[in-house]
Amino acid sequence: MSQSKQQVYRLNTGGRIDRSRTLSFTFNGQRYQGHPGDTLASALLANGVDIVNRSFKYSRPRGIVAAGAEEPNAIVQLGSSEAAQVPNVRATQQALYDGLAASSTNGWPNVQRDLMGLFGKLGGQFMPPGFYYKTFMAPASMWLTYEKYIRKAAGLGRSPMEADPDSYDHFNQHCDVLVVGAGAAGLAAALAAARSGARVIVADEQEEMGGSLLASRETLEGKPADQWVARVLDELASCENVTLLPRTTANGYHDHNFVTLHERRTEHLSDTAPVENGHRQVRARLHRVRAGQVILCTGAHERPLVYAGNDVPGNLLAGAVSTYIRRYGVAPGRKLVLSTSNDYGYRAALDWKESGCEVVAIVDAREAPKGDWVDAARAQGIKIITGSAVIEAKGSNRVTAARVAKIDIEAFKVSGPVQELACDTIASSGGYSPVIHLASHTGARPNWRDDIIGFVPGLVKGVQACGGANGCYALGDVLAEGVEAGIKAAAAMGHAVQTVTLPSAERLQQGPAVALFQVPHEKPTLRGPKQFVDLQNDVTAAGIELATREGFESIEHIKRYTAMGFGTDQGKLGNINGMAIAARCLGRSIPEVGTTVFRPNYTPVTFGAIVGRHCRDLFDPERYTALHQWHVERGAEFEDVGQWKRPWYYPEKVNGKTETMHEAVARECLAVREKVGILDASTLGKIDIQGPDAREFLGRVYTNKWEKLAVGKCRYGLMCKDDGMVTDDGVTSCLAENHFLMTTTTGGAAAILEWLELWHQTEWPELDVYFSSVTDHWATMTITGPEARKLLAEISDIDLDRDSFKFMDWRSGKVAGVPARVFRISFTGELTFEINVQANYAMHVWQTLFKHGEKYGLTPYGTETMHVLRAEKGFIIVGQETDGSVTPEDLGMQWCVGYDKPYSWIGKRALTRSDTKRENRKQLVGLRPKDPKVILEEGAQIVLDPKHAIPMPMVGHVTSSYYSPILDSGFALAVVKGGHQKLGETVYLPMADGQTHEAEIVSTIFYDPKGERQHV
Amino acid sequence: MFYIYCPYCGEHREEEEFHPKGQAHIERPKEPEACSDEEWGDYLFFRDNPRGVHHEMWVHAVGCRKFFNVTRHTVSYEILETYKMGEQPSITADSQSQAREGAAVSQQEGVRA
Amino acid sequence: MQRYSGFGLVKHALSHHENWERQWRNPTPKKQYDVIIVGGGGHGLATAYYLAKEFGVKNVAVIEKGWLGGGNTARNTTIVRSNYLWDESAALYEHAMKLWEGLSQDLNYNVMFSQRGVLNLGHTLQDMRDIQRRVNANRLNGIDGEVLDAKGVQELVPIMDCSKNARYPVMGASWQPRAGVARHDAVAWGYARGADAHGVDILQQTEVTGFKIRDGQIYGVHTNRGDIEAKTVGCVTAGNSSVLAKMGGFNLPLESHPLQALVSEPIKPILDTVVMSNQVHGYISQSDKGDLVIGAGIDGYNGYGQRGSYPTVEHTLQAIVEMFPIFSRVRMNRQWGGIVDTCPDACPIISKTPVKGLYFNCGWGTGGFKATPGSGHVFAASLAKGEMHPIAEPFSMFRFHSGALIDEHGAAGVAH
Amino acid sequence: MSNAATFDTRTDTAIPVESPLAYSYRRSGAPRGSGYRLKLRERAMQGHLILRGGAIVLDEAVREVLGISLPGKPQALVLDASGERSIQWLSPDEWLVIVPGGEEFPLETQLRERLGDAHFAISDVSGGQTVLELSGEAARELLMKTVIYDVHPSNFPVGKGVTTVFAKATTILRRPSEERWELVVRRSFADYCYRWLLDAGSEYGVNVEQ
Repeated sequence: MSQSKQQVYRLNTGGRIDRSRTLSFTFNGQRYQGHPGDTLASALLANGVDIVNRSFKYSRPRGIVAAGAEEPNAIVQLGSSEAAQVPNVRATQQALYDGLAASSTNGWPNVQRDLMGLFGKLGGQFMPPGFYYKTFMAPASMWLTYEKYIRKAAGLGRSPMEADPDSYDHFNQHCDVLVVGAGAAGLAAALAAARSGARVIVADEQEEMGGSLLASRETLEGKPADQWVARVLDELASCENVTLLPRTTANGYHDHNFVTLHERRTEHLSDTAPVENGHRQVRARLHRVRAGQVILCTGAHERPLVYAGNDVPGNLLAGAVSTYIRRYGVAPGRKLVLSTSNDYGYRAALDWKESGCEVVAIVDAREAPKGDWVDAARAQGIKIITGSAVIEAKGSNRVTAARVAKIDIEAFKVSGPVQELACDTIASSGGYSPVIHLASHTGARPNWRDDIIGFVPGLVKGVQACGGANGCYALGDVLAEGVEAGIKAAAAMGHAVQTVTLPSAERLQQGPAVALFQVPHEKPTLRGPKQFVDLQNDVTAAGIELATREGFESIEHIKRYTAMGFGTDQGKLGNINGMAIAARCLGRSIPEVGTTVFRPNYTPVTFGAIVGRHCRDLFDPERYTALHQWHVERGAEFEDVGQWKRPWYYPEKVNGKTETMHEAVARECLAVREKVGILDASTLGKIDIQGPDAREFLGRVYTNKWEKLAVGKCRYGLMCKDDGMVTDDGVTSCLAENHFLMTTTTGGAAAILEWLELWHQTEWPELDVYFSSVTDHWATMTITGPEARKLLAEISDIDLDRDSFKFMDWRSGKVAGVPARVFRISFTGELTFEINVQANYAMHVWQTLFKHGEKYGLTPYGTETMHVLRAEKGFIIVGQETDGSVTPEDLGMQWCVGYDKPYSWIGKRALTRSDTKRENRKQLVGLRPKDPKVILEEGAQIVLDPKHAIPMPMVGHVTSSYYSPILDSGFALAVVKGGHQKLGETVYLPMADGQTHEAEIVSTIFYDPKGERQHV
Repeated sequence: MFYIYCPYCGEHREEEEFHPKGQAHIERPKEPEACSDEEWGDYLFFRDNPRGVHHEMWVHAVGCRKFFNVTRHTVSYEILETYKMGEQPSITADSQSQAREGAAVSQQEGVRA
Repeated sequence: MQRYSGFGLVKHALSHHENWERQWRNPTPKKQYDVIIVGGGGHGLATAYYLAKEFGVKNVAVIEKGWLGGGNTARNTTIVRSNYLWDESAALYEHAMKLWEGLSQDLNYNVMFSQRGVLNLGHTLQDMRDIQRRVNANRLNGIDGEVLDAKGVQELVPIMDCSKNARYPVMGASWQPRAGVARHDAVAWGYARGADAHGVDILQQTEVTGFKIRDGQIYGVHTNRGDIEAKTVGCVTAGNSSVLAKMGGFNLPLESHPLQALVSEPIKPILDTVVMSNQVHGYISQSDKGDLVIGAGIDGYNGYGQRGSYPTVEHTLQAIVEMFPIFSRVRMNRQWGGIVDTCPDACPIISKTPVKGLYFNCGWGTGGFKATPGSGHVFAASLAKGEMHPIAEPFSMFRFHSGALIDEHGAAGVAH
Repeated sequence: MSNAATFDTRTDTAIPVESPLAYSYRRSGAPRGSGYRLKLRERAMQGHLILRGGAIVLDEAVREVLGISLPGKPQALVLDASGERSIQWLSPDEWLVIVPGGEEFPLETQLRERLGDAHFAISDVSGGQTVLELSGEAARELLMKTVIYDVHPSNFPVGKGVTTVFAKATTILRRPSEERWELVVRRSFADYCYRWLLDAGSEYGVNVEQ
């Protein structure tokens, strides 16, 4: 198979890519080719693309460093159209697909010729950590201007400017055993657990399961390790009790073994989800997993060494070099120098050599390395320079040479002459850091282990870590740990385990590693060339040293002062090195300096995936009454009340013009006052209360008295909390001696039912009473106005005579042929019947009312008109006239307070506290604007002296204010300090437009003060 | 996210089915009128709010609608026990510190074990 | 104290940054101080700073059990505003706002107070009534602000969905131009450096394990580094206030709850203002680094674990994507939690206690950061004089006995 | 007979009724077709009663009147031989009875007579909720997207029913037979639930039987 010419670094053989197919993609507008099986990163490397980005602070050229989630540099913008843009995609985790379009996130005018880089070069030394705390302070007024330019320079990719065409969803998963990571440890654990019959989920973040075994030079049972992987995956896939989730990252470990898995279902196919069977696929799925047991097999991240110029493109992790060669068939250079502190790093040199490229030298920090891989390197004739390290990489856009010298780790100095080795690639290995992120999400502190030079996870109950995640690296041991963990987890869930025979792994001899983090340079750290610790955030060893000099001694301070670990890689590469450097500067040990805390997410998660289906039309339920269709067809505007959609008003077309709200409401109000209106009141909460102690219970939760309410009667009730503040109100009817129907406010329905249960279950279990919600069972239609009786009489068999069916009575009978309970209560002050029928009949009854109502001028009205009409009568709305700081007495509703009830009902005691009996409390009053044309603003503040300087003493505010069509004037309800004693006084309302309105304090009842109309 | 054993349903359920309702075992004074303002304020507002073992009330709101009590550690979030309304906890801060000395390990209700 | 300036920076660069001084000392505790502040967060450090600088009390120790600024100071979403409803809270937060406006210069430390404005959205008629009530009150209290309609909101934030298609369409907003964000860590560090320069001893890694009380009067504290004496002790320990109060032998009307926040990956500038919504329940701003900084609500249970439950994060992001559908493909980087001590009326406690000489400043709930300078200033004044500063007076813990609560729930129902 | 009011809210069949999904069908349609892996059907207009009381008080009466024994164990659902009538445990003192439409009032009356002065409560909620029946090979997956409760057969055998979270609403989820799941949803949330199920189920293909 001939190679595409551009793929200069592509090897002819090897790797898990399909060379028979070619994929075309663009990067920064340039067209390239790759193969199925490539990541974007491997394809870029194959094409010899050295610079993938510019660093954000110093604008230095940056290349690919790693091959996985720890990659700090190769952060790209993806997307071939505006809506498909994805910011900050890690090229090492993005599978290549045909047509992929990516670009660098920084660099101006482009990454190759970047002008900001010049600024970084010149200005770099003026930007130590925290420099912005020390500058840009003068003049104070300029900060927003300075900041504008700081903001422009920051940020990585960009947000799309169009709405997302894709959809996302959630799976609520439950399992006995969740295995995170399907490398050697994970597969072994999963196999053991699966054979026990336990419900197992295996999640792995990569395109293929198998982890490091997919590119390992080690064998299992004498065969390439990936053969074992394939066999195990076959078996797992055939188990009904096992769910395999590739391309799925465990991003958050939460309390009680709740784990979020982010499954990327289509991102390897295209930038928007493809359509299948006429349905656009789900782009990503979040699995919300509740696991009995969790096994973390998340492996380990290799630590780079920190040396001067370690950010120049061509510096890679040793393990990444191996991965690119063995898994992707790419040797990302020609001449390699390896700098290592341990045996594992040697594999990169061996792989490099075997791929046919030149290994210039292995530079080993140890004086006398020995082990099988060291021997293999020697046998291959590779030059090994011991007791030394690469102290500096030369080159600007690509490595040109490595400066190598003897070093004294203990004394932190270069101890021998420097030699310069020409090369284009430097691989480094400082050992491994177990991936402990998930385990620390719930606050478990990791533990430092000197023997492995790394932190291992601190674990809570129900979680195990094994393999690399547990600091165990020898393949045979890893497999054994995995099986053991799988058996233990399954057993904990009550599943007995079948035998699992482990494949035989090679036993390799390895020499001990040396703890090397920052490599000394000839110059002191503050004076030498930059040694990068956190590549994404441009944090250097000098920066950390400076921070410690300035008194930032805790690792959390150092992180925050330097921004180390705050990038999108969350310091996966740099944090341990940074801690080690801080420890060196402070003369402490690494565990003394402390660990940083990892937080979810392990890798970034698309907002959309977290949102799932809870967006657009499904963001929040819309609750409808049984009459919703009618309202829609009638052209109603709706008001959101809690989750309910309630008709707000019904604009009509008059002379071809649609009424404004003001016009519609005026018409609706007059219809009620003069003829008859109808309101869909179905949303009111309704609670069925039964039991011999129901009446006693009502007496305790309502402020007023209930002992004498007779069957067939209704009563208004007010509810307080035990702090004496009004919380709900409504009418409760006595259906039978032991049976009541309570109504609540629309918004309060659920809370009040829970409130009643709370008191019954916790304080008064001895009371025999039950509560059930019947809100949705009944549809409630309120017909109100002088013609209401005539209208109802036409379609009801109930005796509506004013003397037999009195105000505050209820009766049952038929309305429009449907069994109905009719309540003669009024929220408008007019003659009113509230018709309740089973909701399935509501539409029939409503339409029948209209059939008969036309001649009476039956007019549907919405919540706005309802509010005007009730305000004309001085009826309160809980939540509008009250705000949690208002007592029944403040409302002037002493008539609704049973001061002498035997039981100290909820709220009573609080009414006599020193503040609640204070005289000057804000009290509900009516306000009549001096100019009747003025409609005061709701929320307008009330003052007594409008000429007072700011701050002006305020004595209250307008709670409700409307134009009253029947009075042809504005009117308002308000709370005013000591208002009940101020009737007739004038108050002032200074407004934003400079006007000050005058109003007189009046009674809250503006219309029909004697209340005659509701009794007719 | 918690996994809470509802003592009435006899099962562990997801936290989303429950609502926390504050400190458990707060009793309304039997004779409110005999309380001073201070006593009444204490009942209404003042709470233990411990850092450690805490007894709190929850309601299985999307479920059996029953209120019940939970003994939970407010730092580790480990649920030590759940018990019905009207019952007393078997694990308290005192018993926990004694148990720790005796190296006893309590059962965690939050994780099926 | 080494003064900071652009010129100084150049000078230091030329000497390879080898001559920067420590920003604060690491002193050995003295046996006795005039005032001890327990808690080295923003509020505590601000208290110490103003005590030493403005009220002449220089023999002061700040005792911090961990690292300074490591609690909620380091974990909040940095919003600063003063448009509170009630006179009492408006006075307190506006007092803070005025101090914010000169803080960088006062401290010679750039706290990056960025007055990019805060929008509080209204989605229902009641929201709009509340907004009008609050803005009217603010205006008469001398606090800037205006009521915007949906069109006005759209003009300010073109990327927000202000259409009628939204589940809860935006009806309008309150807009406080002077409000904004600040750099949280810098606030703690700037106050620490300033306090230290005025002679305050900042004692990190020092944990108070008890109070020394005799005849109802405090005279010192026990710590893991020995006893330290002082006749005036101010506790400013946010989430841990109840634990400290217990040591003093009393309870507080507090519950400590987890409050979560999260950030996206850094993206190019796209959102200039701070946007908050009660109804859909989320708030968002963009940091100078490019992260979208997003606040979630508090979890309903008590928790000192500095983490909350996942559904809270889900609900918050649902709200954000509801308001900003274009952010669906932006990715969430990190989440974290703080411990907020919440009062039943959503207002703080700045108060004397049943123990003479022992003062508490706590109960800030979700709103503490924005008050930092004001809180520190009035608390310092109170500690110095032994009498509560008039702005602090209404925030006594004893209001929960009298019933004189200052209920900000209506105006501040969303965590922020 | 307890001192409570009873009220037959049904009337003759000539009067038109609208099920809770009536609006939803008009608004969102009712997809039909072949190749679907999900079947959705509203079982509307049944009789729903909430039964409150102690198990000991209610058990005998229920058995006598309804011919099924009151499930005493949490989460239990029992059906009569025809599968038309069921009782489900909702809480230690609360059960949901679902019977063919029209039977609920006679049933309530008989139970009240049988229970006499005992302390109990019966509430008719027939108009307030409806049953969505879900079947098809993808039913369980759809439920995993929808409810937070574990619907794996090992945890959710036939004869179980729970009250749990449905997206942002609540539901009573029951499994009356191997193939069928039932979601009891409140009337005012029914449209939301319906739209959710159509949306979440679209990748499997949904067939709505009206």
